[in-house]
Amino acid sequence: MKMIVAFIKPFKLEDVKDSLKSVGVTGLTVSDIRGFGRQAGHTEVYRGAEYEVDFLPKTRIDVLVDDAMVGLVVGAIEKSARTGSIGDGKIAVLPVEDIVRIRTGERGKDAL
Amino acid sequence: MKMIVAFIKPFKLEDVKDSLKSVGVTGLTVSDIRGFGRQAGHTEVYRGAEYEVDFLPKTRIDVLVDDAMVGLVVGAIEKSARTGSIGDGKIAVLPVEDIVRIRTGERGKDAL
Amino acid sequence: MKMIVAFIKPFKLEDVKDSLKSVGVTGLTVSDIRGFGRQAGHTEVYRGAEYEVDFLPKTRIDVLVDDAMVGLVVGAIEKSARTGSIGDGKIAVLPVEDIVRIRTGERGKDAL
Amino acid sequence: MDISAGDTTWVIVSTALVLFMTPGLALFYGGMVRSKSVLNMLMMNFFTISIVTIIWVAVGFSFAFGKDAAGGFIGNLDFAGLKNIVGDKALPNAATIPASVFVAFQLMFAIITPALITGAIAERMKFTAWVVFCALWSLIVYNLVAHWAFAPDGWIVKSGARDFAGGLVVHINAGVAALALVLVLGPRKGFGREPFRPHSLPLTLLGTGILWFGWFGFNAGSALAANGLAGTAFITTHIAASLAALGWTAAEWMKTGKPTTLGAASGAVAGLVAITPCAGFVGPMAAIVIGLVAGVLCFLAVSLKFKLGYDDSLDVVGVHLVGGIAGSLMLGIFAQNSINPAGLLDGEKQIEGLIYGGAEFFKDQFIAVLAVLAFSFAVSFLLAKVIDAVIGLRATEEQEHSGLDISLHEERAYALSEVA
Amino acid sequence: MDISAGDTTWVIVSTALVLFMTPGLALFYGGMVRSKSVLNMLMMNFFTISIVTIIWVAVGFSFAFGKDAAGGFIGNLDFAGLKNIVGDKALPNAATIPASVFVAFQLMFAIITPALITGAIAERMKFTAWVVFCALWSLIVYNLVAHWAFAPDGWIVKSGARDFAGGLVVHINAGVAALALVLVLGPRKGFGREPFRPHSLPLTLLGTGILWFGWFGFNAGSALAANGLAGTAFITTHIAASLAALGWTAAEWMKTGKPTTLGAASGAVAGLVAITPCAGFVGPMAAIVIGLVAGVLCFLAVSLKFKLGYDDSLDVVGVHLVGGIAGSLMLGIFAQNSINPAGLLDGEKQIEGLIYGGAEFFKDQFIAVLAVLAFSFAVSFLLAKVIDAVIGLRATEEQEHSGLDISLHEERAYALSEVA
Amino acid sequence: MDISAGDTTWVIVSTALVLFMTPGLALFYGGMVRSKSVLNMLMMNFFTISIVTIIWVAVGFSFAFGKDAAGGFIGNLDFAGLKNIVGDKALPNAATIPASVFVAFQLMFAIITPALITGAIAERMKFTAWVVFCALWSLIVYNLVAHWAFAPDGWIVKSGARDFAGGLVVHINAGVAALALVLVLGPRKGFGREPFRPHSLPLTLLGTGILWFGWFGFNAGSALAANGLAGTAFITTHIAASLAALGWTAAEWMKTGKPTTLGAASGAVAGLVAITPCAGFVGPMAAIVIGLVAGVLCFLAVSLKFKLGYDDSLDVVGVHLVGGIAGSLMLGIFAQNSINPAGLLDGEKQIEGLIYGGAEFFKDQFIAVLAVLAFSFAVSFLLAKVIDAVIGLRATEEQEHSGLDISLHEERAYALSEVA
Ligand SMILES: Nc1ncnc2c1ncn2[C@@H]1O[C@H](COP(=O)(O)OP(=O)(O)O)[C@@H](O)[C@H]1O
Ligand SMILES: Nc1ncnc2c1ncn2[C@@H]1O[C@H](COP(=O)(O)OP(=O)(O)O)[C@@H](O)[C@H]1O
Ligand SMILES: Nc1ncnc2c1ncn2[C@@H]1O[C@H](COP(=O)(O)OP(=O)(O)O)[C@@H](O)[C@H]1O
Repeated sequence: MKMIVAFIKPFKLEDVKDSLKSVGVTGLTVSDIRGFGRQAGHTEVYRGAEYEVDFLPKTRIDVLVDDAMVGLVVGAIEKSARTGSIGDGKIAVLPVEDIVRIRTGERGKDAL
Repeated sequence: MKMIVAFIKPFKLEDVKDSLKSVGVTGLTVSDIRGFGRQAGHTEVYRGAEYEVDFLPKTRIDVLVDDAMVGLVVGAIEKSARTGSIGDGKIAVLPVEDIVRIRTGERGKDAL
Repeated sequence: MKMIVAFIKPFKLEDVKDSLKSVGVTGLTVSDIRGFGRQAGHTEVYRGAEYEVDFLPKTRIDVLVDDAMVGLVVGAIEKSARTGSIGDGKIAVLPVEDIVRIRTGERGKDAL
Repeated sequence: MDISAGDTTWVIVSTALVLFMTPGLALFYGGMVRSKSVLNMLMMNFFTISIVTIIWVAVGFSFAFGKDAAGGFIGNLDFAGLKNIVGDKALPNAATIPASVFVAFQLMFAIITPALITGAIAERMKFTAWVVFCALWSLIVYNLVAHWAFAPDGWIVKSGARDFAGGLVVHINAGVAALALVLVLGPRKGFGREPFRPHSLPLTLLGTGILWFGWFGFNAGSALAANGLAGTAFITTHIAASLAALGWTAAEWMKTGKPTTLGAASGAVAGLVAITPCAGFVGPMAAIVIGLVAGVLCFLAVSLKFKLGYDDSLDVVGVHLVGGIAGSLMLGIFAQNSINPAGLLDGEKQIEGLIYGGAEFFKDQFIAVLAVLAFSFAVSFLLAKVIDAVIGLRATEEQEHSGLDISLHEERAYALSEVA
Repeated sequence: MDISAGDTTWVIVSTALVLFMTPGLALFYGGMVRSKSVLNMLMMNFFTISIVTIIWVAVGFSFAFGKDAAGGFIGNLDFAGLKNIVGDKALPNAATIPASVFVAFQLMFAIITPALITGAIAERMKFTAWVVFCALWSLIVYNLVAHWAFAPDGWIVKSGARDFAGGLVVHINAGVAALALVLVLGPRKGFGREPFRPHSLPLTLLGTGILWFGWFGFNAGSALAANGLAGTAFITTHIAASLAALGWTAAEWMKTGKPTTLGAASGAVAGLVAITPCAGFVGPMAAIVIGLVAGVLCFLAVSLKFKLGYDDSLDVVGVHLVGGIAGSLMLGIFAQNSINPAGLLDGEKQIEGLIYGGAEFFKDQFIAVLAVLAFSFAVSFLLAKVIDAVIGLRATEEQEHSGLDISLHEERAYALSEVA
Repeated sequence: MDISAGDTTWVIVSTALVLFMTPGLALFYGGMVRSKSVLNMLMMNFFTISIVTIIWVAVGFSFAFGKDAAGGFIGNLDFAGLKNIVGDKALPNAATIPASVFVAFQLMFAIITPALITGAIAERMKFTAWVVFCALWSLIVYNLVAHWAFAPDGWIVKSGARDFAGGLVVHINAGVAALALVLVLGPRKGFGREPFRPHSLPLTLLGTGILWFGWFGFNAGSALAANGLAGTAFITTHIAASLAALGWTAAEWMKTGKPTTLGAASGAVAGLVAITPCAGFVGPMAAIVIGLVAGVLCFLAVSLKFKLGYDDSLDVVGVHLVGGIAGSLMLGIFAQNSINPAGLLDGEKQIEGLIYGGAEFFKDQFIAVLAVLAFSFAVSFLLAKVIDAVIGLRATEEQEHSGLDISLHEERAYALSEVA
């Protein structure tokens, strides 16, 4: 099993969610993050003084998946989150040793 | 060492924390997330129009533990976070290669 | 490749970011978390009643790096996040199996 | 007497100020609840405006200020449907302002009184149950007590006791009703164990500011004219609020080592409550004492709920009931006839407090307090029991967990994240 | 007649209250947009104050209230640069208050009217385009319509139709202009698919409270004196707001099963809008009907935008246009000469609504509504088209995605996290 | 002269409006600090109300408005403990309103002046140190300067200089004290390197709205009567605020390419500050100039702190000191005797600005500005030094890092997460 962690542009979340649903993902978790990367931050003005703000608002998605699904899921995120412009973000695939469904105590694949 | 990641119902956090303390966990990290899963989202009404809101407020817990503790910790979360109704969430166990305590530079088990 | 996850004191973020930039890190992701640990929580007073608040505001940093960079990055965080007083936080190194840059579809090291 | 444009303006403005207190109160309370039930709190308050307004127009004003129908207990129906209140005519007890302005001014008091109760029942009461309770309570508790103590032919006024701007009618009345209601409703899940911390203290402080501002209309407006009495009521109101904030904060500073903003805010409100019955009958020095006593006393009173085990969520009992009683009794101690000669309606009894030799007046105040306590508690408790039996007072455990906003109103207060 | 200190005070206070409505409106709207564009919404409103003020001082007041220059259509330039308004002199149509107070009071109406439009164009309009539109619209739409219906020699007043406090001049005028503008501007990305949920309903409720409070100055202040008429306007205003909140909420409760705070807030505003033209011409019972009708009608009207496909973001059309038309026509139904004898300027026609036999008056109202609709729509549409052609009305897609706050103002509304 | 109900109402309402400004200011400032110290900011402001009120009642009013005790420098103790102010009697310098109303009105000025200072010391000052500073400063700085420039027998008034509503007494006085205090206090950790971004600009904009609204009471209320002068002061106040918002925003638009909401808000406040001394002595055209100059000038002034290295956190110096000086000197340029004939107390000197040939009057203004600058700076600096030596002015580094809310008040402003 894997945990797929993606950092994406916030306004792409709906698209990514729809696309993940369509490949059969039944659950995912989302959080608000700020990202620093190649995409230039923006300038903010405060009291006439300008400041470079390095961090941009981004969205993090964590999806637990069975090994068999990894390619599909990564592909789905890739396609639906892409705008082609800088700052689209990254997807990382992390190994997972076990998963438990709290409600039932099911483990591994069955927990998904 | 492992990192145990759990997605739980927000109002269960206090219980989970107490139960983790009681099995000897000395540290953990919590964040606000939104989850999508089998638990039906809710409807929200805005200006007379209804919208399905897929994401529900959930809480994420990250606990770094020594290998020996994994079973105990997973069990503690499982028990204390369970309500038995849909949406109770998941626990994932991720491998960790190293841990550092920033204050002292201790590594591995000692860092916990 | 690895994902380096660090829990640090919020006011240290700027220092850590600068120090990571200086060792060549080109991207990172930040989020607001609350941490429970050895550092005593604080008391809050509400309506004359006192409550122990266990959780303290902390900051989480996730950095995806190439294996070659791990030592450098962990060291940079360690140094820049350290105040020497309790509550400085932890760094964990997690294995990563693959990374994708969404914009280009590049994989692995090239995605960084 | 003719209509005075100056007096009319002052009472119209005061009316607007008192209306503004209800949103102010909603924010004051709203900031103190958890973010998952703040909209329910706001909604209970805003809805109270609508409910009470329709009742007031129909019969409420007439019950309260109609010619006495039975022993100083209730007014007759002469003004039902607000018959005959439009135009330049005045009513006898507010002889220099148009009747419509007096009706509107008193309506705002009728609105804010049940709104005060909402603080006690936060985060767990069914919205429908509140609507029903609020309507019935306004109809048969508020209107009657207002008649007793505000109408010139009400029994409390005739007894010689006084209530300048609502110590009995508003604060004791609402405070004891809140107590009755929470006894039936029961505590929130986790009461006494979890802190239930305020989700936004800046909102609460904003509400405090609006309340303080509006309270000038409440108290100084109750002079019903723009004159020295209004000036006195204004300045005693301000002094008591300031000193009570000081008193509360000092007390908690001593006890816990830290002065809190919530303490300062609560103290100010406690002072405003306590000075309400007194504002037009006492001078600045008495206002200092009243403020300080109210601040310290209410600070001590809010911890009672933990000891006695009733969940008065945002301390309506600790602040309004205790503050209202303290104020009404301190009026019995500090009132001075010379400050408000017109306060004397019948030439029989002097309005002189205990320290000026007015033992009689103090006794009258005491009796009035007891009467309002008993009546309001009994009827409120009964109403709560009946509503509980018929439709249920309380949200389900599931709804309480999810928060009342999403479960009762299908709304969320905040969407600060940029995603859904 | 001499200057009356009482009347002067009432109109000065009303002026301050109406000014306060614009920040109130900004918060009301600001709470409803997404957090990435709330500052832009606040900025459009605050800037409108500055823009309209300078125009008003230069020529606006003179266009609106100067001696009629051409067939009741526009005032002359006698007051350009606010010549001759300082001091204790009064103007003929507000004989008991200093001219400067009347100028300031009317200025606040001139400000809030274009500010109302901003709700329709939320989250996508170029800030510069708004500045230009607002200036031109104020100059050639607002000032003229104000002359028609507020100045004693305006053609609408002379025709026999009436607008007590701005049903035609403010609400229909702004509402139909909003419609014209969004037709040219086009919908937000995602309109009809994403909910665009309000980012802070407590902010919106705070705004509602301020609006309700300020509206007493708007409507009761329009009596221009502190008398029974002001009292009538005050209480009808309050009743209509309360009942409309009830009506809207009841309608949605029936339709969706849940009463919402946004519904209560929107309903209150709808009631305030509808009573605006009527406040000083009807009694409490008519106010109940007007409020209820407005609440239900506007609730139904706001869903139209989804059916017809124009993105009136925060329902300026559904609330102000529909509510304004409803109010102006209900004035034609419920007006009673006896309530406002001075409303009759020329001794020719009676101001009696349809149910009191005033078919003529109803017709006059109807014509006035149509005239304002046609004129304001046409000129607003044209203005929008021209500005779009010259400098472009709309922010880029990229700016819309990132939010207008950061892209147009280089600011972020909130920094709640402790880190950058 | 008799008490006028109209005038009394206007001044009572103004008093309430000016009181409301302090919570408004608290929110204006509170929105600009980081979320970890917002409660401390609110608390410093609310506490100032309590502290100043008790001092005012004790001796403050008497120092300021008691019969002159020594060369126009300080009042005597005739009114200590507010002796003899209750009832329908008026004081000679406000002959148509009850003394209690005048006392309350002036109290609100005494409150907001030290409150203004809190913006400069945000996020790092010990709360106890503020309490002590505020009390002493109110006692020996504010009360004296108020006597000089507001009491008819104060030396500044007698010198021929004028301060309509507090350019000298409020803004220069607070602004220069803020400068003195931050010089002793030192900058926040990270000053000049980190942006310290405002944690909630909507809060700041709300505060701006309340300030603008309340300022009408401040300036137009200072006419102490409801007449043409009040009308003039009202409209000049509004015009200056509007134009200064425009001026500031235009300047930053040119410099940085983006107009900000904080710029518009700060500009409005700068305009309100600058018009304060002038409001009742100038006409609308002068108000335009005063507003524009203040907006641009204060915009330029706020960047000084980065160059000169003092951490005036929320720009009290840049806005109130610079705006206050600009306003007081522009009064010397634009004042017109004809606008405020009653402004002339002794028949000796004309109040005519430079452009009307009043070189003498300009010189008097200049001297008054210098005197207030010198006195207030010196005493404030001394007070700061003494308090620093005795109890320490500054929170510890640890407390500053954690935020003053949790470390000094054991509270957190927000709990938006659903968990602890
Ligand atoms: N090495 C990294 N570790 C963690 N997160 C990263 C890393 N690099 C980029 N990110 C995340 O991805 C986002 C986009 O990255 P960026 O370099 O701006 O553009 P792109 O993904 O198009 O190369 C960043 O804002 C950050 O959240
Ligand atoms: N595959 C998944 N990956 C990541 N998070 C998930 C996944 N499935 C569920 N979750 C998280 O667990 C929560 C509960 O899941 P849900 O399917 O609703 O109920 P249950 O856990 O009872 O099966 C979700 O809201 C989401 O946060
Ligand atoms: N076992 C753990 N798992 C996850 N996070 C931890 C763990 N222990 C500590 N942390 C995080 O690190 C922070 C600091 O830990 P703490 O024990 O207080 O001090 P120190 O790091 O100096 O030993 C905590 O607030 C928490 O966020």
